[in-house]
Amino acid sequence: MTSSAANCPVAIRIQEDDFDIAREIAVLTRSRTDIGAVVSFSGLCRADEDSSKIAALTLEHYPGMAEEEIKRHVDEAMSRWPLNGVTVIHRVGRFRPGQNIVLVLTASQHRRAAFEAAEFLMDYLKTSAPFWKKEESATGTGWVEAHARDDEAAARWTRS
Amino acid sequence: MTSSAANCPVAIRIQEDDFDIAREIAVLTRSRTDIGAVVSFSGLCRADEDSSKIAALTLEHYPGMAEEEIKRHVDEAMSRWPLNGVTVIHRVGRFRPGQNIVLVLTASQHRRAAFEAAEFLMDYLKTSAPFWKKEESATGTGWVEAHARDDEAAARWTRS
Amino acid sequence: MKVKYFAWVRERIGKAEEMIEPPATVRTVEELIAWLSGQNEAYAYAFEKPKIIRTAIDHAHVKADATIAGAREIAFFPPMTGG
Amino acid sequence: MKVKYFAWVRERIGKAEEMIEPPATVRTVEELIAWLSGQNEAYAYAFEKPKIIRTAIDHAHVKADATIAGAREIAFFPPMTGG
Repeated sequence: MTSSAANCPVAIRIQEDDFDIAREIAVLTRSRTDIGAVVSFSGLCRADEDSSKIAALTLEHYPGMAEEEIKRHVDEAMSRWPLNGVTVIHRVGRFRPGQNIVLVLTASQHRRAAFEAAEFLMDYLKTSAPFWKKEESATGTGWVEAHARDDEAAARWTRS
Repeated sequence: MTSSAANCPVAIRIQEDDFDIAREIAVLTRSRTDIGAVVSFSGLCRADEDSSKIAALTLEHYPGMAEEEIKRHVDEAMSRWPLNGVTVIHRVGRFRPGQNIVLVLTASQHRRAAFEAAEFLMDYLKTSAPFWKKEESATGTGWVEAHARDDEAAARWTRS
Repeated sequence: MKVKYFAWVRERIGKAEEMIEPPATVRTVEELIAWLSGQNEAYAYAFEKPKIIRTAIDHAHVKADATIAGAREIAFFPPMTGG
Repeated sequence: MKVKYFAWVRERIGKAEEMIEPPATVRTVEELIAWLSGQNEAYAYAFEKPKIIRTAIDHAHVKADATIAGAREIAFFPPMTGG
């Protein structure tokens, strides 16, 4: 899913393949001289999720809704901050500790907008985008439970 | 300048050469399974600094003090957030719009620590690390003035 | 209408999607959950704690009191854990 | 002691560093700035607004009332604009 508005190209992809952060940043910034700040967030599979040892994580998503939900939040981010580009890539499938899961890239003239928009998007990806993690450990497999801290993180962005 | 403490490798470099974000992230995360979040900030030379058109920027620094000042703030960040790795690269020399100037990378188990530490380091690089920018425009050359907004950004992190 | 299930809701019900025809008295999401729960043990297990089940109608999050009239696709799933 | 100048402070004074020997009555950073300003027009121009000049002693930021006793290297520069 790609779109463009107000000089802010948007790319949203859900894929099994890994991503290349340098390539994604190059796509966002090439031939442009109005971008002063690029923030990237990459989320990786860890071996230790809340004290249990993880052998692998499997990511499931709701095709169609996942892309649309991310798009809604990217649009919301673009309405809040003066952004010059946004890329969101969420991988699905089975991952080993150390592997990439998610990438959020934001570009802006100034760093504060890029930082805040990236954090906003990650907080909403965690709590609102239809993805679910199942973890495999020595004691079996189970679905990861949602964290109250993620709801609290997303609630920071609610406009009163 | 490299060091390591509490499983948090630190690399601080001041150089003329460009940096490769993907390579720097790979160095920080390879062979590790305890990192869940990597935030990168890259700062680029823009063509429009406060409405005047920039042809080039020249970055000057205070060798010795610059590295030490960055190290002090990296140590401060490590005492505030549970970090698993920090890389700071600041380029010096003459830059055209679109070129990279600075890179801050932070790695942590969770995203909030990585985001906050990266933003903290950037705010202090802007206001406290001994670097100065001279800009060339159609009307001549001049030293960039410090922004009050940068002092305010850094002041957010002052502990009362 | 089409109904989809994800994560452990899917696993408990034992299917990813199906077509259903609830009676006209079932008007809201919570009424649909109650009606599905009455189908058999598998649905009852999936919806045993209806308050934690999240619902989307036509790809948009909705609350338990949302009307299902006109919905083409309704999805039930646990709280999201992506990112 | 060694003194270093950066950015427009360096350009106005016309040199990047020098060795100086201020009299014993010059004890603080602000006294040193005042003494340097009296050397000639170039120094007076560089330090014409002493409040905006930043100072580091042995690579650490210090305030205008800091003592210069024991300093090996003192640097004067405008507010930083890196990052």
